[in-house]
Amino acid sequence: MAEMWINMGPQHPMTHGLWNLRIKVDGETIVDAEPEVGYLHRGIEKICENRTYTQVIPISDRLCYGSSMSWSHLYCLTVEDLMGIEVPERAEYIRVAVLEMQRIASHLMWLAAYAADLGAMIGFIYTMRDREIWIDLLQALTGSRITYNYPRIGGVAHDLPANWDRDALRACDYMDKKLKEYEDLFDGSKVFMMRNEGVGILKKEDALNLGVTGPPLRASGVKYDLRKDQPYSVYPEIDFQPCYHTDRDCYARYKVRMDEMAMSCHIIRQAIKKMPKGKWRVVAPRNGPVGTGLGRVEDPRGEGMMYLVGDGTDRPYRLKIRSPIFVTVSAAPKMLIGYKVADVVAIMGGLDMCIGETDR
Amino acid sequence: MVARQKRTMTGEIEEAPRRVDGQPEESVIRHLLDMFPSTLTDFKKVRDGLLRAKIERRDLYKACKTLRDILGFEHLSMISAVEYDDRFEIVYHITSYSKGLLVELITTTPKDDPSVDSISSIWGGANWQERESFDLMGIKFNGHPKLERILLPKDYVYFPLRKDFKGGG
Amino acid sequence: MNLFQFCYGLIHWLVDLINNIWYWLGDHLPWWFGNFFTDVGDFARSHAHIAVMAILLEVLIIIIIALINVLNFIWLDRKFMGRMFDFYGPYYVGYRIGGWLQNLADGIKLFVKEIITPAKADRIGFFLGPVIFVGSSFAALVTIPLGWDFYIGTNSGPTVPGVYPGVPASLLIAFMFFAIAPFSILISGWSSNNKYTLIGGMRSAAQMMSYEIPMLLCVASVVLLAGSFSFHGVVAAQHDIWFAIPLFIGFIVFMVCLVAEVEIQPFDLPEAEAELVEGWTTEYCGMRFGLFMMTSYLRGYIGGALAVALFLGGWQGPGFIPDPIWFLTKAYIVFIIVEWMRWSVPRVRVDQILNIGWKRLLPLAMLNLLVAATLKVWGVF
Amino acid sequence: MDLKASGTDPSVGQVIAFKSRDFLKWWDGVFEGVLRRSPVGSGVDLVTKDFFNWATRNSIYPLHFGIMCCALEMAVASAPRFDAQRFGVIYRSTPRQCDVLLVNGPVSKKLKPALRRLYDQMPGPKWVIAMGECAISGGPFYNSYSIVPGVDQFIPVDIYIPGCPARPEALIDAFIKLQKLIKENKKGLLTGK
Repeated sequence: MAEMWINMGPQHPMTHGLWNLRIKVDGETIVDAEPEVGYLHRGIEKICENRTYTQVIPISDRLCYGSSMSWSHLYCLTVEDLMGIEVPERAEYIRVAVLEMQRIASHLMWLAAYAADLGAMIGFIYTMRDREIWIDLLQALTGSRITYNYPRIGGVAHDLPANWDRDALRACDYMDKKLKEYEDLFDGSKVFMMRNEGVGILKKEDALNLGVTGPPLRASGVKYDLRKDQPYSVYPEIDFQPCYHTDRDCYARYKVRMDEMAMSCHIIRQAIKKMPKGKWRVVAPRNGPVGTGLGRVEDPRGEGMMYLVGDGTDRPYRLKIRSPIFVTVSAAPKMLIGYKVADVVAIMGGLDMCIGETDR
Repeated sequence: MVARQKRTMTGEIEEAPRRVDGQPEESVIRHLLDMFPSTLTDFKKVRDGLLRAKIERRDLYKACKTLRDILGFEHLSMISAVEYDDRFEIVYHITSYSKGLLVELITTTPKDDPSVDSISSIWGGANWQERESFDLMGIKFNGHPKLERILLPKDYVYFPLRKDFKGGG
Repeated sequence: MNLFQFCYGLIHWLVDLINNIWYWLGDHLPWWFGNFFTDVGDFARSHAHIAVMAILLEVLIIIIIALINVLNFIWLDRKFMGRMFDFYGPYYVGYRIGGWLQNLADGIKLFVKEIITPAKADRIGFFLGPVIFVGSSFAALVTIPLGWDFYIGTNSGPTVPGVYPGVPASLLIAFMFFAIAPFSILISGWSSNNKYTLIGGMRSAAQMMSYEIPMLLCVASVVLLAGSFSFHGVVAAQHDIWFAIPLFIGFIVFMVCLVAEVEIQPFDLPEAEAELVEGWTTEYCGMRFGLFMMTSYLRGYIGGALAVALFLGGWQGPGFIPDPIWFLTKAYIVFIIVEWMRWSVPRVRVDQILNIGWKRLLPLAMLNLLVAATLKVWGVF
Repeated sequence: MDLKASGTDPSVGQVIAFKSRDFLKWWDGVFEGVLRRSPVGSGVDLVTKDFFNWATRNSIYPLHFGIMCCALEMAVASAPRFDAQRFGVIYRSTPRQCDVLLVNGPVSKKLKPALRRLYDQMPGPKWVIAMGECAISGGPFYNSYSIVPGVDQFIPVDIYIPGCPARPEALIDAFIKLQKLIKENKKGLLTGK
């Protein structure tokens, strides 16, 4: 068969969102690849310039539908950096607990999509079932299932509801049990291992050069976690280890995320236990100063960054958002070339695409 | 980030082991100032782990090459283009994993000639970010392998993030 | 009384009933007109006419049973999947009978839908694909007997020792028709003029090539032990012990090959949903797609029936249960096990499936054949 | 015959195909269309109308097409907790086998032609559900430079689900509303009445 280009997207079960992967195949082997994004470009950076600082928070929620909490948190972090606001300690702990919950929910969402991609429908169903527990907790806290609008500039919107911490601890215990079950379900499956091991190898040098961050970077053997190495919020006071793996393939990415889920449960327990009493919010000024602010967090998908320029009014002058997946997906050809068409789903699924933040 | 600085100074936080020399910022500053004495200005340590410097655009490529090859900054985090009344600023956030540092390099271009050298041959991760800056802000990156629109349709004619574009938001 | 005798008797009774009219007309009309009706009656009473009609009736009965089974299978599949997945499966359509009407609704809806032929498709191939697929599957179906007396055949008299009733060499015919379907998949995949369907068709051809051989080797071992190419002979040879027990390796290999042949989950590469949108059915819509869907389950039914007949003792069981019911029960159990595998295992890759076929299953099938030959030489069977 | 108009040398296959189409046209004019317009057609419709309508409304296949936040809720709706499969809702990946186009997010100007094409590829009868504020009116991005404010600008929409994002219950409710809609607009297959 001669070489031919195949368009996978914008509507394709592999994409989990709106993007287009053009692959050139020789028979079943990929010889060239070219991702194409932008189908969900909403101009969020322009919209933010015409909103006040507070009004941007709901918009930043809609940046990434997989983990909206971490993006609104990142935005609040950036504005606090610009304004020089000190956040009450209780708010920081609440934020950490909630962020880790969001991370678990996001990784479960990823696992569901990944399992469905590989054909194991049962993985999709079980992970979606357990994701509901975390969604319920977040819903009890914020009243919404996906876009929470919970962090505020200078704290969080409101205090924890009654018995929420008890439920969160119970959910952690439940999750520990379920993680073992997933391990049996996936690691114990010969076919799953066949599909993952040795597929989509991304060398350490390539990963560094191409700007890959987050779990794919840590799966390539770089032990770098912003929560540990450039700590923000109260992460320095919490005992945890960044999860990494040296196999560099799809299985390593899967394993890193599984370990991160267990680690997140660990962090939630600590955050809830260490949470002090007190205020959960300070009132932020309406107008920001002239200057720049920089926020940097470890999103579930990688390094999320925001660069904010204030001009003294109540609106951001310029808000630049660094999306981890936008950079990571540009490294896709490096991983795809030389593998089979069927490996596209494993490799691209292993990156955890979230088009909302990619296209902005 | 007042709060965070205070906490790191008073709390019983262990410093990351790779930061034992205490002054990785100083060595970076010294090295860069030695290399580019005239074009590198306004060097400033904003807070622990964050440096800021301005560099003229003719030395940008060389400075980036120095940062990666000699000083060990492996990762280009972000390229942001900001439009001011009289100039464009292109801000490069460059990370060193081994030193735990973040350098903010700011390059200025005049309004009528928004172009800088492309650094996508140094960091492959810069490729798409430069395309994005070209797409939304209209900055031209000289020597970029494929400088065309990425987020917007190919036949779009405006640069929407410029301030004179009133098209929405 | 076997199925043919039953059909023959039924047709005979019907013909006699209607012949009353012809003969009455022949008696009461003038001869130049009435003789015609008498001739019609005589022709209708002739053995040739009744036998042909009886065979057609047999085919109709077998196909109706198969279609009811397909509806049951789809329902069972979805219900079983639902229970595995912590939900109900189809529930509200046909509420009283556990959502059984859902498949009927799906089928009727697909019947009502518009049928589109893509502008650049090869029209003849696009049309012939479903026809060959459905036709060959039904042709394979009608050779499989559901019981000692429940089959399509004509030899109604006492059988000669050593000659079994039913279609001669029915085993070979069944496998021949069963193996045609991948060609129709290739035809429809190519003529849809779509890259996904093309890849799906190619995969299907490759898969068939590599799995047909071990499967037929297993069948050969069964045939060797039974000494007959007829389903009746194979089942009769399992009177003492099921072939699944001495030929355990062969049974496993056969089941794996069967799953690959009917394209069920771990080996459903031609319609791999994640990478090839819907595989080779991507461009098909309306009832053509419905036929594909129905026939793929029908092939599941055929596969279960083949496994039961070849390895699991066919219809032999406790005497008080009628043969067909016993046979179908076993086929259902085989199908459920296949579905169980389907919903819990990820999909393998195309190079891996070929590896499994050529490097694992083929040697195992050879080994199995060796075992069968040894047993035969020792005189165990 | 438009064989010459196509410009290429017609193969045997094409000739037969064109002939079969012409035959169908002739058959329609001579027999089928006559029957359809006669009382026979309306009689058949009267008998089968309810049956076909029952089947159509009880078997809804939406297109597996995720755009933004609501796509997650679409996935959750088919997961155990909300379980849209009870109503016979199965997601198909190709537009050729779908009845419902579920637009669950903002439609950018880059996506607009692709979405319109997806809609055109679906066989009739087909329906469109606009899920979430973004699909209804553009939502929080209504005045953005790259968003089409509402999918009904270029595709006819049957059901609107408000919510940002709409909850899975709302999606299931929309399917039930769609069933009611189909039941109300009962049409015969032959006469179209």
